[in-house]
Amino acid sequence: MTTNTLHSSRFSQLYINRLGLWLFILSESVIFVALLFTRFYLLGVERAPEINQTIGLIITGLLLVSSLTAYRAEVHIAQGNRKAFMNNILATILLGIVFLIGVGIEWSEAFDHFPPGTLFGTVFFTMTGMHAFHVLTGLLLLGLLYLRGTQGAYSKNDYWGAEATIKYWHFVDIVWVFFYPALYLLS
Amino acid sequence: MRRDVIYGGLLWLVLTVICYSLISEFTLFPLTAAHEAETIDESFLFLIQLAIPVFTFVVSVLLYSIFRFRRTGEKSEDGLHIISNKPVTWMWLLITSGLAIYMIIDPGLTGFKKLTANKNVDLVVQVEARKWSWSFTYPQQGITLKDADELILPVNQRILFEISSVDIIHSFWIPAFRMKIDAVPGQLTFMRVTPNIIGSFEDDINLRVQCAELCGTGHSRMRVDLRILTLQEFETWIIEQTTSTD
Amino acid sequence: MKAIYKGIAGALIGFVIGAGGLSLIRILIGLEPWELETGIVVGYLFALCGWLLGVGVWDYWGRGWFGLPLRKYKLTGWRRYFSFDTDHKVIGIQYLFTFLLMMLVAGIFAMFMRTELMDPGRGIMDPKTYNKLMSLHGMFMIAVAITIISGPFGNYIVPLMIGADDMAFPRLNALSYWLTPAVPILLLTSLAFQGWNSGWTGYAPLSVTNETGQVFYNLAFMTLGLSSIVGAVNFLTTVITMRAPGMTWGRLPIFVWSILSTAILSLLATNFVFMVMLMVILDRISGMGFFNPDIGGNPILYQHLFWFYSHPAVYVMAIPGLGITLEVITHFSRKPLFAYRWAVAGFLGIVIMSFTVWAHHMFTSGMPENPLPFMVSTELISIPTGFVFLAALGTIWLGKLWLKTPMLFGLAVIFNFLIGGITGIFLADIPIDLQLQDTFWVVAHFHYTIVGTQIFGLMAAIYYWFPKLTGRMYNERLGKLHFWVMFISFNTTFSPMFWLGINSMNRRVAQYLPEFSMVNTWVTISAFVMGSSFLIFLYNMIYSWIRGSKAGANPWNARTLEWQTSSPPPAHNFATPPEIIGHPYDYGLPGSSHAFFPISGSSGNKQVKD
Amino acid sequence: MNKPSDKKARMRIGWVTFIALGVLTIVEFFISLYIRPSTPYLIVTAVIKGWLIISYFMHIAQVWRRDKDSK
Repeated sequence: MTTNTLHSSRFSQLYINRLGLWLFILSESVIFVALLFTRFYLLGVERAPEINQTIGLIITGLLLVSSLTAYRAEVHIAQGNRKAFMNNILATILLGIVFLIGVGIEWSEAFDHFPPGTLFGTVFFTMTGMHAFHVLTGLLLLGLLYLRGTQGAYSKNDYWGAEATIKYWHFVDIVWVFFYPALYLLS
Repeated sequence: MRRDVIYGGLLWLVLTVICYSLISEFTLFPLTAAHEAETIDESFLFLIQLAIPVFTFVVSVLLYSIFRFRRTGEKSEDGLHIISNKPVTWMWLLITSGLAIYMIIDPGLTGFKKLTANKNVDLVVQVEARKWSWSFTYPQQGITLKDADELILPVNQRILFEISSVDIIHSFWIPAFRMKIDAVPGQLTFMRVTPNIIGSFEDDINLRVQCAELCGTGHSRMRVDLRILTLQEFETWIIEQTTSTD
Repeated sequence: MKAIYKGIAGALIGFVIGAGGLSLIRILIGLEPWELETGIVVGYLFALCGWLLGVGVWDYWGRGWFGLPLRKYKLTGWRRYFSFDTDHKVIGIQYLFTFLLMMLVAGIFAMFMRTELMDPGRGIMDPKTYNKLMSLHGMFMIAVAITIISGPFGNYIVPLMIGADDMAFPRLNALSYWLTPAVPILLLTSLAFQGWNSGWTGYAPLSVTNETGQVFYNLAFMTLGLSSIVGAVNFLTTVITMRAPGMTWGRLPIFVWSILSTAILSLLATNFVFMVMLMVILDRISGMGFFNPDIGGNPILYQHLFWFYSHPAVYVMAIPGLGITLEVITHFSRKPLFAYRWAVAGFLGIVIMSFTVWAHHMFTSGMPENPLPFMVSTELISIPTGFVFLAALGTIWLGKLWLKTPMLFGLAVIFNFLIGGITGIFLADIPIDLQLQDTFWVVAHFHYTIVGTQIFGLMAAIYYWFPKLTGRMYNERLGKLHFWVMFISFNTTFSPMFWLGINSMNRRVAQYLPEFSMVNTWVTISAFVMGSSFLIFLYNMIYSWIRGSKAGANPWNARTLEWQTSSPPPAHNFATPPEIIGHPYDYGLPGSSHAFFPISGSSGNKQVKD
Repeated sequence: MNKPSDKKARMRIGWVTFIALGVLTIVEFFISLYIRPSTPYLIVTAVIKGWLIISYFMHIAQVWRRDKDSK
């Protein structure tokens, strides 16, 4: 995040950055805990039977694959293999975009079955919306990463920006790991 | 050092005695009009009695230290190098935990049990709150008072209030009963109480129904009088109501 | 000032982009082009981003995201305080001024409220205006209370105390400050949209059904939350990683521990309130129904989520005040902090337990959940709180009390917090709470804990560190005068409220029964005296800052690190990085030292004068 | 840390984690189809999946392995 030089710390800047990022992720996860709490408080373990299982499974798979490509990107840049890094980032971005399109299709269907004016709709749209918003910010960050990559930034000794973005992307995936069963599978 | 403990202890004793005599001198609580209210006042008084020694202890340590250990003049001088004191800290832990647990059990759990134990009901009153008025329904007698200006209750009857709201959250509070419960839209809340005196708002301001949850512009005036009648008077009143509505 | 102009321009452009883009989308999908509250929310989101980018995020930071060279401005003097400066000392001063100003404004609101309450009927305003004013006072003061110690002194003092040259993330630090001006601006702008009347708690469904001004409250709370999360990440990382060599956890000054505890609470709880505020906004603008009982929503849900943040937030307010109190009491008793480990355990115990007590605000809410566990946990939290009293009382006992103004404020905190704590026990007891909830007892209780602990602690901090911040000494005589006026009038203002509470005067009312008018008149007069005591304070601060005598590096002869450097400290805090060799509070131990400053290149150690 | 064999091992970790996550997702799906009540099982699988991502994709262990870089 920041690259100031510090002379009084016994820790490397990389370590400090990592700790800060983890704390931020911890704090951010609270939003999703609150949403899960809301979901169970209002609905118990009920779910709408009309929910589209096929789309749910497909977008879950997409996000999972994107996590793998993100992971591969990080391994490649740690080895200094920039070309493979860029390709994997690009794949991650594309998968993320397809995920968002999938959510869009799911939303347009959900509007017919349980619009935001119903209880399940309220919970469903807020949870998927909050998650999609994080996917969107993740995509913007990945886009920036790609842009900086084309400018020749990041090497095997200095790829904190890539590492942070990829960690954030994994975090978004974890959220979906909990949201997917909470919205689609519970009964 | 031992002398300081003795003098400090004496100060504590004196302050405690003063405080106890003060609370026995004054009427602490306003009018009570229900059995439950007496239970609550008992817990209240008991907690005050428990709190007094704690309060006077801290105050006497503060006062004694300020007067006895103050530095005079500007000369810099350090106190004793006391980092901690095992017996004192463990005693402190023991006493504070003991007090806390005692408080949980005695006025807390027992008081709660006393309030909720009796589930018998003689009379049901449905209370409906709206911005900014109260409506009362006596379902057994078939009487509804919309936007009432008075709540009428019989004495020595166990009453169950079923409270609901049509718009936002209000709170049904009768100070002389020492109880309140929110009126929440979309659900029913309950309050059980047995009035034990006869009286009305003109006799004492605590005999009133007051909204206690901020509900907008009319919140401060969302209030109706309470009148507690004898059972005969109450039945007469019921008959009057049923005949007048026919 | 240029940064602020750019920030305002950025905010305006952002608003136009956000609101305009929204209108465009609405036209494209065939809706009315403009809907007030949606426009405000989306426009504000972009305006906030524009403001931050304009004020300095773009020049100092954002350009790097696109591979452009950063722009750094070398400003000097007062101009630094109006810019996106990353020096933690500048940010501390910025926080201090912003929030003192907010406190002043909120205090004026309180004076208006008390004037209205002089009269049982209609006084100077109608109930509607009163409700808005009361809500404004509440939310302003909550924002102040959450930030006013950890913002200014956490930023200024903590890096000094742990021997670091700055915070771990200086730019994030500046970001967390520059988020905060949006809070008072939003809250005051709400007045242009009929204000909001749901108090600082903003309970749904009132907050879903009332005027548009409500949205500004929700947005302000979210912005404040964002700022405190960013701050918390920064504090935690700083304290964990930036401690000077030898500064073990056991040697950390107690004030640092209190800020650390606060940061943990902010980090883990704040996003609950962020989410619940968002839910209210969604209910209002998009027809969702979290709190709408007609479709199965539940108003109680609001209270659960809200208090899951807001009760820990109470400790976010109180713990730094207690930390300062212990710090000041130790230095002015010239005696080691008694039972240091217990005090630390007290803070951490409060942190852990504060996540288990939230529903004690809801004993009368009609919640279906069993209230008893919350009564138990609330009464149990008095045990770790008691450790703080143990530390304070153990420290002053047998000490050499130097009764300067900071010490007086510190001792007053003990007294006030004692009353606040004991009266809280009554509220934790369910049967008694059935009577006291929503009465003036609650008002008195939380003013004793927040004002009596935190604002008195703040005053102790300001007087204590004034020489460090300014290099000059305040006027002791005026300081003591301020203390006595404030302490006495504070108690005469709030202690009668306990009587009002027992005698059934409920809170948040503009009009009340005439039986309470005499006590209320007395309270109002006391409140005015208390308010005017701040004039003494302001005069003392301003005059001493300009004309005060030079204070020197260590006027209190204190041992902690911030006093071992010049006043005010140089750009990187210490001429040479310190090494920690002893406990910060070893008063009365001959030959002991907290830190020494090895001179680089030479083997000799320069002993710090103790 | 940057040896080629190291790279192979890290890639393998990535694939194994990915496959494990995929399998668990399928398992979740079938739990929801055939087992009532499914909630406790789903919580367990979700927690396992989350833990897999945190520890193998995000390397949480780095936080408590304080490697000071020698500069």
